[in-house]
Amino acid sequence: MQKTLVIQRYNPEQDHKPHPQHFTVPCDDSTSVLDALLYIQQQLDPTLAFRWSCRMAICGSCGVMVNGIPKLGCKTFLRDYKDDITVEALAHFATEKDLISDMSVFLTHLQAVKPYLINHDTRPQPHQQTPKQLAKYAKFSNCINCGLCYSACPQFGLNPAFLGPAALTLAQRYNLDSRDQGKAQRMPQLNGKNGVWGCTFVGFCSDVCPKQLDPAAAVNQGKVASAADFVIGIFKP
Amino acid sequence: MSEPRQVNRAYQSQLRRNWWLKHGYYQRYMLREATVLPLLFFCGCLLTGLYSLQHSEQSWLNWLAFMATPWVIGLNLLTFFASLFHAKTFFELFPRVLPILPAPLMIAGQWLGTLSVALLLALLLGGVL
Amino acid sequence: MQVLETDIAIIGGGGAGLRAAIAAAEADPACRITLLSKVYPMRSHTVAAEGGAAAVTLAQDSMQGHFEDTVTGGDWLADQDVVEYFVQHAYEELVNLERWGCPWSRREDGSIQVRRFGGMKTERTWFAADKTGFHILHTLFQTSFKYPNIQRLDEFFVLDLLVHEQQIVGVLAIQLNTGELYQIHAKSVILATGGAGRVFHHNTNGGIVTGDGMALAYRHGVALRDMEFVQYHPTGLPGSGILITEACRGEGGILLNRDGYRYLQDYGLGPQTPLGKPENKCMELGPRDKLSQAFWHEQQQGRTGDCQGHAVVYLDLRHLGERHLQQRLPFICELAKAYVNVDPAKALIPIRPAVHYTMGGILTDAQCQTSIAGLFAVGECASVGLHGANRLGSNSLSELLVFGHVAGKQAASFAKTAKAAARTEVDQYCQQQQQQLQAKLGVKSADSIAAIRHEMTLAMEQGCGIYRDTAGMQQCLATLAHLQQRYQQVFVSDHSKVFNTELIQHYELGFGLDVANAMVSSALARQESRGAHQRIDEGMQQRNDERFLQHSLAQLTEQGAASIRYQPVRITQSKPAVRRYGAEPSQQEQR
Amino acid sequence: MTQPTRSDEPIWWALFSAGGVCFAVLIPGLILTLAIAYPLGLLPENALDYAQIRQWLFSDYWGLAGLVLVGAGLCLPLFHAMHRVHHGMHDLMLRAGGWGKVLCYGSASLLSVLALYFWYLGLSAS
Repeated sequence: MQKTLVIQRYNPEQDHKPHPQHFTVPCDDSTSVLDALLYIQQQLDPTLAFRWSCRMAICGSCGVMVNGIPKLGCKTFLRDYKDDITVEALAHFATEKDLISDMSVFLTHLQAVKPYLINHDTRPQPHQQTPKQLAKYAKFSNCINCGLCYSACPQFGLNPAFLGPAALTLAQRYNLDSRDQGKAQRMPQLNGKNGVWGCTFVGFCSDVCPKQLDPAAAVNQGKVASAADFVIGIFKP
Repeated sequence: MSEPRQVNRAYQSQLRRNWWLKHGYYQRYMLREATVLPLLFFCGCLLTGLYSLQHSEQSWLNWLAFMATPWVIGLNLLTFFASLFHAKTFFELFPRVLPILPAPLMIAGQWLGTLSVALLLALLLGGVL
Repeated sequence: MQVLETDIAIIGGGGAGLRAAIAAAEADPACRITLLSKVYPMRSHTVAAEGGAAAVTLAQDSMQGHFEDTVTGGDWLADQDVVEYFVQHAYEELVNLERWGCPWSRREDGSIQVRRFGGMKTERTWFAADKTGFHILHTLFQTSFKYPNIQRLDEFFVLDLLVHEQQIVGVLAIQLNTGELYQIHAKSVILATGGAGRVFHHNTNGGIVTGDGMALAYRHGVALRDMEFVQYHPTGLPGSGILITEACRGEGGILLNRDGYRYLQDYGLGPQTPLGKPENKCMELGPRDKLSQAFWHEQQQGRTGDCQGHAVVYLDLRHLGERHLQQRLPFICELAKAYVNVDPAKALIPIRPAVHYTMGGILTDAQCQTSIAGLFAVGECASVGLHGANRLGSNSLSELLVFGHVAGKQAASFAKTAKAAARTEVDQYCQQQQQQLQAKLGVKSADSIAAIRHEMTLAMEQGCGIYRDTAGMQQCLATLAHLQQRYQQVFVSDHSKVFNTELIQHYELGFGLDVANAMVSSALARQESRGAHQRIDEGMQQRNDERFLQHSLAQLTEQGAASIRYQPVRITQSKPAVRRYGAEPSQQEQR
Repeated sequence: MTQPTRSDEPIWWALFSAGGVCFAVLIPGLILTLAIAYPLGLLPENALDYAQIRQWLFSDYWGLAGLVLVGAGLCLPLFHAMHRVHHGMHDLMLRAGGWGKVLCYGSASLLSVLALYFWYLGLSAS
């Protein structure tokens, strides 16, 4: 079996904007988009640039747009597409080359929400945490930082300063952790217009999330928290 | 801390005003947001109704006649469907924002609320209660 | 060429590199730490570790127990003082991670849950569902944000170490998104670049696991130790090699051949344990080397099944039930569904051994210091002496924490006393390297980096696999020499500066070829069978403590070959004995 | 990193959410009865009797039912609607700056006050 991939190529040293290039690749039932890209790079055009590593949907490197929808290349299979398949760099991020996006804004947003456990107790023992307490945040701790949700989020597209689904989910993950005492330090970022309030619950982020961790829910739970924080703020000097 | 990256002429595409036409999911989102347009019409109806009611019997009757004109009924039918579509999306979002009970239970409970209100109003105005 | 000054440069942003960075930052808040990684740190291959991390936790367990399992598992080739240090510090490191937010799986009362693992005599493996490596890596990465003295250089690829008179002075790196070269001057450098599994065709490793750090040190005269010991994980998916964690068997999964028979009982791991009642160190919970070897024998005797042209055996998890699987092994369910279209609650998962881990690596002392002053190595790229001839599952995640901590602290204290290097000679060297880089660029030829790499991986699989013989390894060495020649002739056709991934692959292939050579040369010289190194040559099928109770040291010669010497193993309390699994150990203990 | 200023969005979001509940729970029933069933003659002729409705909304229990109707049927849905209009303008890249917000929430407030005023007039006349 063969299929055609239409790849949006962009070389910043030559091009002003991306342009499509067609490649025909052999495939079977198990061929992923990543496999196809590797075939192209190894057999047809070694200059094709893309990121990848684990090829098992856990490292989060290979996010691309497949027919306009953000996907992990390694977990998207050619068998699921009838016609030509368009592959382009993730939407809403700047494209550095071919399928490689500039993820630095994503990293900056991630760091802004203090995504680490803040706890003032320094005893060298493990905290107690029941499975029930763990379950409260466990889902939100599964984010692989692939950035697909940012490509799905029109609010991030319209306003790149919006912290975005993954960062806000991570903030919520720590806020919900029974071991954490850092919520007060994280809330100011969430309370701003580029925090949880930049979201209008489009919900597409949750649809494209390869780990089904429902970032939209996390962000909107953050709205409840931020609203509560607002009320508390009124009564506190 | 990470080093600020020097980006060499990275290509940044800009969203255009019609971005939401590009994908079914975004269209559905816009449709959800647009449910408030017929809602505004119905709010207008209610407001004028309220004005009429406090004003005089004649203006109340005029309002009732206005409500019975075909285009008004048509628009309100649209509003009715908009309100149901809104209800569906809203009810489904609610358990994700406030996960208190299992989602199907919460969704069913909310529909039950909508149904009861409609039934109650119908019974009240139908003179049964 | 840009020049950056720092105190400590850490190469690699995986578990070991991040742990070292945090340790250094805590040891000396005034010290500037630069963390270079060829990928964003959370992409590092630590992310793919699934099963767990070992530390003595339960009341019935003991340091002695963990020590014995590790030494026995490593077929007595581990340095026992290192193992002692390791087992004593593993617990506090796992607690550290807990206190940084790692979502460890819990018992009902809120304490840490531990699971069974291969080759361990009791439950001592901490886990976070079946994504332990993922959670460890992300916890470390996110925790590193707390330290303002950790400066990250994401997507910087290190081309060379800068060494002056046997002292490290920094690294030369290329920034991937600009193509700009950076001289990064550092007083200490920590290599934490991970393993080299990608030199084999069928492996569980990510595409980035190309042996870079091993080759970097090797080329500067640092010995690579015990490189012949390459672990085959018994359960990888056919074709892709995607890892199916040992925790599946820890939870009670069983292995079947094509006749539905639990073949492990025929290989000294029996008797058969009842379904759903796994016993430590028996049957499916034997060590990885034994299990992979059993597969080889089954395949020789035609008792393996077929999955798209690959010989396979089957992992049966059905009796664990949907709910338990979703709770304990959700990622495995996801992987099986996506990549072999199997629902583990309903059907058998086809699996086969795949190269997983390099026990050997850059020779270091127990403080992670290499033979170059100021150069440290830690994690899979290093050989600190913990794993011997075969690593036990769940020891490597603990290793990178325990020794990442050591390396970070050592590097910080070294950086305090070290003097800054002489600039001019380093400058000249870097200019030379830049010219060499330019010389790699050329026209597209019939031969390609991809083709050479492909042949290398096949040669390694064939000549240096689960079972090895002299002729096969000699053939493999010859092939590697030939490939090395072809490599010298092949050019990079992409001339662009921004994300020239072809150029990076060119370097990675060069690194891989050197590492592969060291592996085969070490394997050929070891004329015995021990742990993961199994010979089928006459007279070499047994362990030979008289001649080979020694570490091998591979050193790069002027001609590009590897010369092999040996170094004694440090034995403190456990004298070499027979490795016993299956029913035998419990009988031993009864006696 | 500078700390962002606190957004006033919680106020509008709270009103939006409350209005959303009304829109989903109360409005369908209201439309069904007032705007569909009655005009189509599916309810008794005297269902919307002037005196009866006035009594319900302006007299019984101090006009509480009227107040509820005004609040849940008008004010909150108005804020709900204008909140979505406000964000919709952003989605459609109609950048009205601060004026868009004033216009949206201002009109919702104005109409709400008007509705309450009508109810008050009814109340005082009864």
